[in-house]
Amino acid sequence: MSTATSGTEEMAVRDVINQALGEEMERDERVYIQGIDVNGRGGTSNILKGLDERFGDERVRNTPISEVSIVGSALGAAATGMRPVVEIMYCGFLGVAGDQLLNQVAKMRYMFGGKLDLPLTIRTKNVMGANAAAQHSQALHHWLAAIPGLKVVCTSTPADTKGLLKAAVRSNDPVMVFEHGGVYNRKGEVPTEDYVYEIGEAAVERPGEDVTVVATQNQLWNAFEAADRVDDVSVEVVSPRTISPLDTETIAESARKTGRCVVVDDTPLSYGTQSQFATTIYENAFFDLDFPVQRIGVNDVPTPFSPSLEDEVIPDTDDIADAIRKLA
Amino acid sequence: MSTATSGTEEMAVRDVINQALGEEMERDERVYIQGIDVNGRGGTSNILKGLDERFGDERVRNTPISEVSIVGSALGAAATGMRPVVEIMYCGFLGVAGDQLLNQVAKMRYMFGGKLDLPLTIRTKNVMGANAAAQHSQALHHWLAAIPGLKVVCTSTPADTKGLLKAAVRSNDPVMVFEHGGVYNRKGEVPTEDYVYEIGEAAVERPGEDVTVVATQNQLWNAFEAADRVDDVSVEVVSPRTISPLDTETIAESARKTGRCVVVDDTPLSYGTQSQFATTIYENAFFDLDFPVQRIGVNDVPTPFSPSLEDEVIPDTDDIADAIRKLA
Amino acid sequence: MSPADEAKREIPADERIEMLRTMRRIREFESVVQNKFADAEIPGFLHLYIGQEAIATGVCHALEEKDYLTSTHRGHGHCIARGLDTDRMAAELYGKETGYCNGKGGSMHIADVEAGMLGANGIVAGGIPIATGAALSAKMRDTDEVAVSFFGDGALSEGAFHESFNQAAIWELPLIGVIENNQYGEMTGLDEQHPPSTLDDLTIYGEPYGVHRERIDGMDVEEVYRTAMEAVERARNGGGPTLIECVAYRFEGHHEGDSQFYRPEGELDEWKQRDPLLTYPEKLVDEGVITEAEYVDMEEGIETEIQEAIEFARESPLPDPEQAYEGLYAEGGEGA
Amino acid sequence: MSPADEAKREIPADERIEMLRTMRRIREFESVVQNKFADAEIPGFLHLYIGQEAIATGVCHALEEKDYLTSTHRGHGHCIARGLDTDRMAAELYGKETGYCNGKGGSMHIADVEAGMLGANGIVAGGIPIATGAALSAKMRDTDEVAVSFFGDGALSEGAFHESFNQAAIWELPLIGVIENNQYGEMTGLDEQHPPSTLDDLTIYGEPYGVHRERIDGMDVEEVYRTAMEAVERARNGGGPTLIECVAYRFEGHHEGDSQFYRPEGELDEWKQRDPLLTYPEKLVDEGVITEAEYVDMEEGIETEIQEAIEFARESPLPDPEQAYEGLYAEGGEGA
Ligand SMILES: Cc1ncc(C[n+]2csc(CCOP(=O)(O)OP(=O)(O)O)c2C)c(N)n1
Ligand SMILES: Cc1ncc(C[n+]2csc(CCOP(=O)(O)OP(=O)(O)O)c2C)c(N)n1
Ligand SMILES: [Mg+2]
Ligand SMILES: [Mg+2]
Repeated sequence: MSTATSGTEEMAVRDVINQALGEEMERDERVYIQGIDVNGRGGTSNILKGLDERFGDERVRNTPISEVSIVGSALGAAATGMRPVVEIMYCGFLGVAGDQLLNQVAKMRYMFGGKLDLPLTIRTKNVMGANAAAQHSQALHHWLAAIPGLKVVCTSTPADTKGLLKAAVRSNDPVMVFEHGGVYNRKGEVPTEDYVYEIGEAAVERPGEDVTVVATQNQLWNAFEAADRVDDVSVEVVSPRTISPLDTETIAESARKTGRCVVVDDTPLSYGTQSQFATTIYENAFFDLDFPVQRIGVNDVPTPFSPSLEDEVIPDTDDIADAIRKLA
Repeated sequence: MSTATSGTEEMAVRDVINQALGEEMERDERVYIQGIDVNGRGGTSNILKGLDERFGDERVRNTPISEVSIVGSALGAAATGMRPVVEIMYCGFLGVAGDQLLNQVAKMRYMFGGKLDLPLTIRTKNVMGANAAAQHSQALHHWLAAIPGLKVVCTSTPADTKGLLKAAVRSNDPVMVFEHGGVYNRKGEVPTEDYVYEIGEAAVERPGEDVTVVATQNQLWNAFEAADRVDDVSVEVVSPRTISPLDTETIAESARKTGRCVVVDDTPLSYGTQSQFATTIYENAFFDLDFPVQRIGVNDVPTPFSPSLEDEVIPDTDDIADAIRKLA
Repeated sequence: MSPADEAKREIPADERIEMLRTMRRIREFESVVQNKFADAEIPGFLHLYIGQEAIATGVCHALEEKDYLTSTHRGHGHCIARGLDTDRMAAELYGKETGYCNGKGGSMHIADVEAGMLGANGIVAGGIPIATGAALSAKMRDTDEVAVSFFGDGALSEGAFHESFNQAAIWELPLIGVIENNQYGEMTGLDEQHPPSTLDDLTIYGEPYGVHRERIDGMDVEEVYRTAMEAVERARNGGGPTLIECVAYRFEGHHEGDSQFYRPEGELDEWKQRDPLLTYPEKLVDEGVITEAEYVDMEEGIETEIQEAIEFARESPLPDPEQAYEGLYAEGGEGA
Repeated sequence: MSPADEAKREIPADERIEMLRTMRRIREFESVVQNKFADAEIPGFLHLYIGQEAIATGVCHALEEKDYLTSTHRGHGHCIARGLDTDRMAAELYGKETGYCNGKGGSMHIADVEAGMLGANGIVAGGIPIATGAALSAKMRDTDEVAVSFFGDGALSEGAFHESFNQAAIWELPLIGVIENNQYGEMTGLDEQHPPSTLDDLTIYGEPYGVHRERIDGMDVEEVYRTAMEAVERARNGGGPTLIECVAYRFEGHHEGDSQFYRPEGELDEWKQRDPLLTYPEKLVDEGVITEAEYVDMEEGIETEIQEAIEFARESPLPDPEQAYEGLYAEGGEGA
């Protein structure tokens, strides 16, 4: 991607999603949206507001409350000439469509000998820190990434939201797009030109020399803050962007340079993304590492409701800063 | 557990399951079985044969083909005084019951403030190497272990099958018992006395000095074979037994001793158990490791049908032996 | 008394007053927590039951202590009607240690298993299989307990409803499904979420299973009670599952914060004419069951109760952060 | 011709012969692969369609090239009836590179998307949502394509069936559900898996959705064809979904290796009286549509075809192991 000739504009993540989907729907009439309350309400976070009027009820389709059929029918539509963009309101509802995700969406192309394209985008959101309690407050990108056949991206900044969401919609493979409720109102500069980010490419969001922090979504913003705070340490912040397939090389390169790494994410410490990030680092930078990788995440409990408890379990800027200091 | 005074008897894994469940049903009349074709056929692998006649149709209940309701109704029964043992025929069907597993079974106790017991056992089987193709040929214990609130055990040998299955049935927490189709006919000595293995305890199945191999289920048997084969290297074989919560200490202790580790499992290399095992080792034996941990698993594809392809993707004894030699 | 007689019996005055009180307590609780939520005292989401009080009240009045229920994201009414204490409920909404779930659950997960209340549920239709299991357990343990599952019109589109009722019908379980048809699933009307064939009578969703079906006025607490009573007696006596549609209306937004853009003009006002907290006190006063003054007294008592409940919640401590790591698994136990 | 006329029309002799041929080809294919499986030439699982040939044949004969179908674990009949080549099918069963899925899918996942065949499916009811999506796509792309989903009686207990038909009914999609009632789900009879209310007519499972419903003899290929034809024409013309129950019987085990302990004595023999490959050739001979000699010729031709298909499969190479890592994702493509 080149943004050399392009201007930028400051936008919030939520507006970027609306704009990007609108542009993709204009670009290709096979692109349409289906999900609960996407029409009228504009989706669960009102992000799709106005797309119904622009594109009509056929292309912004309200479904019944039927996640199996929402996902499965989108798959069937993707297999036969459409390019659906599904909204699953909260990632916690993905379980209802568990079989369609695990056995149909993820495996169809492979089982059939690679003989069809499945241009299917499934948008959903991680929510943590909104006192939404265990079922609504989850981060589940690790759970979907554990299924071969699903590409999984995590959007974090306004600019990557545009590049990744557009890439997902244009991809001929099923892509799970995990947004995060905690970054919808984050603002940043977004190139005005049309662009996509390659699915499978991580980015060094902020270069540094002493410690690498690999972070996603709201933890990426916390990582920026932590990096500012520990101003005596030069911190390199890496955003994986795509969780599956993971960009091993970009992460490992940073790790080899700094020899000290923190990985932070909202998933559980056991079988969460952190263990995969850490393994990637250990394997590819083993002889350059000075210390074990510091993993920060949720310590293997569902998300409790009470603010005092939820604050305890979700990683924050302090946790990241402490880990950086411990290594530096 | 003490087996000092107890004799042993040679049994196949499949017979151990039948025996253990029969004993638990005799021991406690609240224990009952529900699932597809459990009555008559004796479950998908005919393992439950005869329990219907011993305990009647009420306690060996055939359900309709309704995994949501099979799991969900067992949860409701567990919450109100029964101790259900559910059979999900193939682990690939767990996705159908995705929500009940992710949001109900795993979270109920915690969300409710820890105020109820949920003595629920869910038996299912990993199947790999049976040319059963992508949907029937899966290993998914990593997928369930990624959900805090589910205890997950993997049975491998006749003796651990008895100890772990009985522990699951007697546990007051939901326990996912992953059996493996590839070990059902494996035989071994089983203590005749009544015993349970602690959920959360790994075991050194075979002590050694030079290289640690952490392996589950059919890969545990392959690991034994590989260890025999590389007879110039002293191999320590560790069986995690419980995948969640993982027994960090037993695994790390072995790693600290040998400084060289192989971890092998039927799950995918990305976000599979291997990354969690490896991370555990790196973190707890960092300064004792001579080389990176060798991870062996499925290289991030669904399981293909054709024997030539399936043989390629599933780890085997050669892969383990090669990894051991590489390290030794 | 046969079930039919039982259902037809004159409802004694004290029970009628009790039902009025329950409805009034729900209304008061909901109105007050609505304010406290607006004041940002209550964190998270809030789905209010205002307008639907007659349903929870009528159904729960037909239950005995030994029975079970499962609820939804809109669960406060079911809790109060089931007899849960408003102070511990309020404390739970405030995320306090003294709440029913020690602050771990919040509004969407209040439960009191001791009271047979198997939880609110944040997943649409998520509680139906659980209630089915309670009904199964009741039967297997050879009791005459019954299980009631409350759910919205929207839940009828989820596979979980169908799998559960199919299974309950095969096994003839003592399961009662209460469809609370409040005309909307979130911000979308019934007609976009259900085929035309269902709109006149949502219990048709239970037709395949051969379960007993009743469609009633969900704003008439006595009709709800009588219908539930029949269903409960039938279930207790081995007569199998029932599906009841209670036609009602949600007076507040789907959740607090909902702009309610989707309501046709006048619809809300029209339904409010039938507000059970308008019509039922009037009826009981008219019929001389209670005097106006007694009702005012009752209301005052309830206002005090709820005020005290809020005070209790406010003054209770937040849970100690370390408690976040407790309660996931049972302590001890063989093989635990 | 109106749909009703179309369905009532005399079926031309050549079409009747064609249907006979299709059924006979399915039977031959299944019988031969049954043997090859017993000889351990074919790996994995094998679920045979023997006894149900009239269903796939009659339904697929009513379809056009542009239409779609989804199938089940018992999918060979649907493939053949849809026009897939038996050699590439056999090769797929053998796990060979020349198979429809290059050996990646096997019996339970044969697909030929080019032919609108969206796959066998190892998950009970797993294909129904996919067919619903094909029907949606047909409608959104403004075509008159229709989608047929074949599934067993057992699939009616899965939530996926309900969610799909509910959605298809709301959206009036050109979806046709074909219930193949073969009296069993695995080793368990219908009456243990479905409530009594459904046993006389499984299409009652579609009653809530207001879809068209037909219950027919699944061993009579012409009845199947006529009924399917009506449903297809209706769907093409915007008349929405249909659910057809085809009553039939599975002559072989659930899968090869099944001991069939569960069959009541005599049941199989009784059903075999109605074997479409007994009755239909007889009928066509009786009616002078085909002579016995012609039928013998036809059979010989089919035997040769299937023998050659097996030879093709046997002689085809196994896929190169490295191919295991191909085909998961699309190559290239923007943002791929
Ligand atoms: C599986 C699932 N999908 C979607 C949601 C989001 N959601 C919460 S409440 C609701 C509407 C439910 O409608 P209804 O069942 O009629 O209950 P009501 O809110 O009207 O009481 C939806 C879609 C959810 N909680 N769970
Ligand atoms: C979700 C799921 N649960 C269970 C199974 C195991 N299974 C395979 S076929 C079958 C029976 C299906 O019965 P039916 O739908 O009547 O089809 P039939 O086999 O009779 O053709 C079952 C239970 C499965 N494949 N998928
Ligand atoms: Mg509603
Ligand atoms: Mg069947």
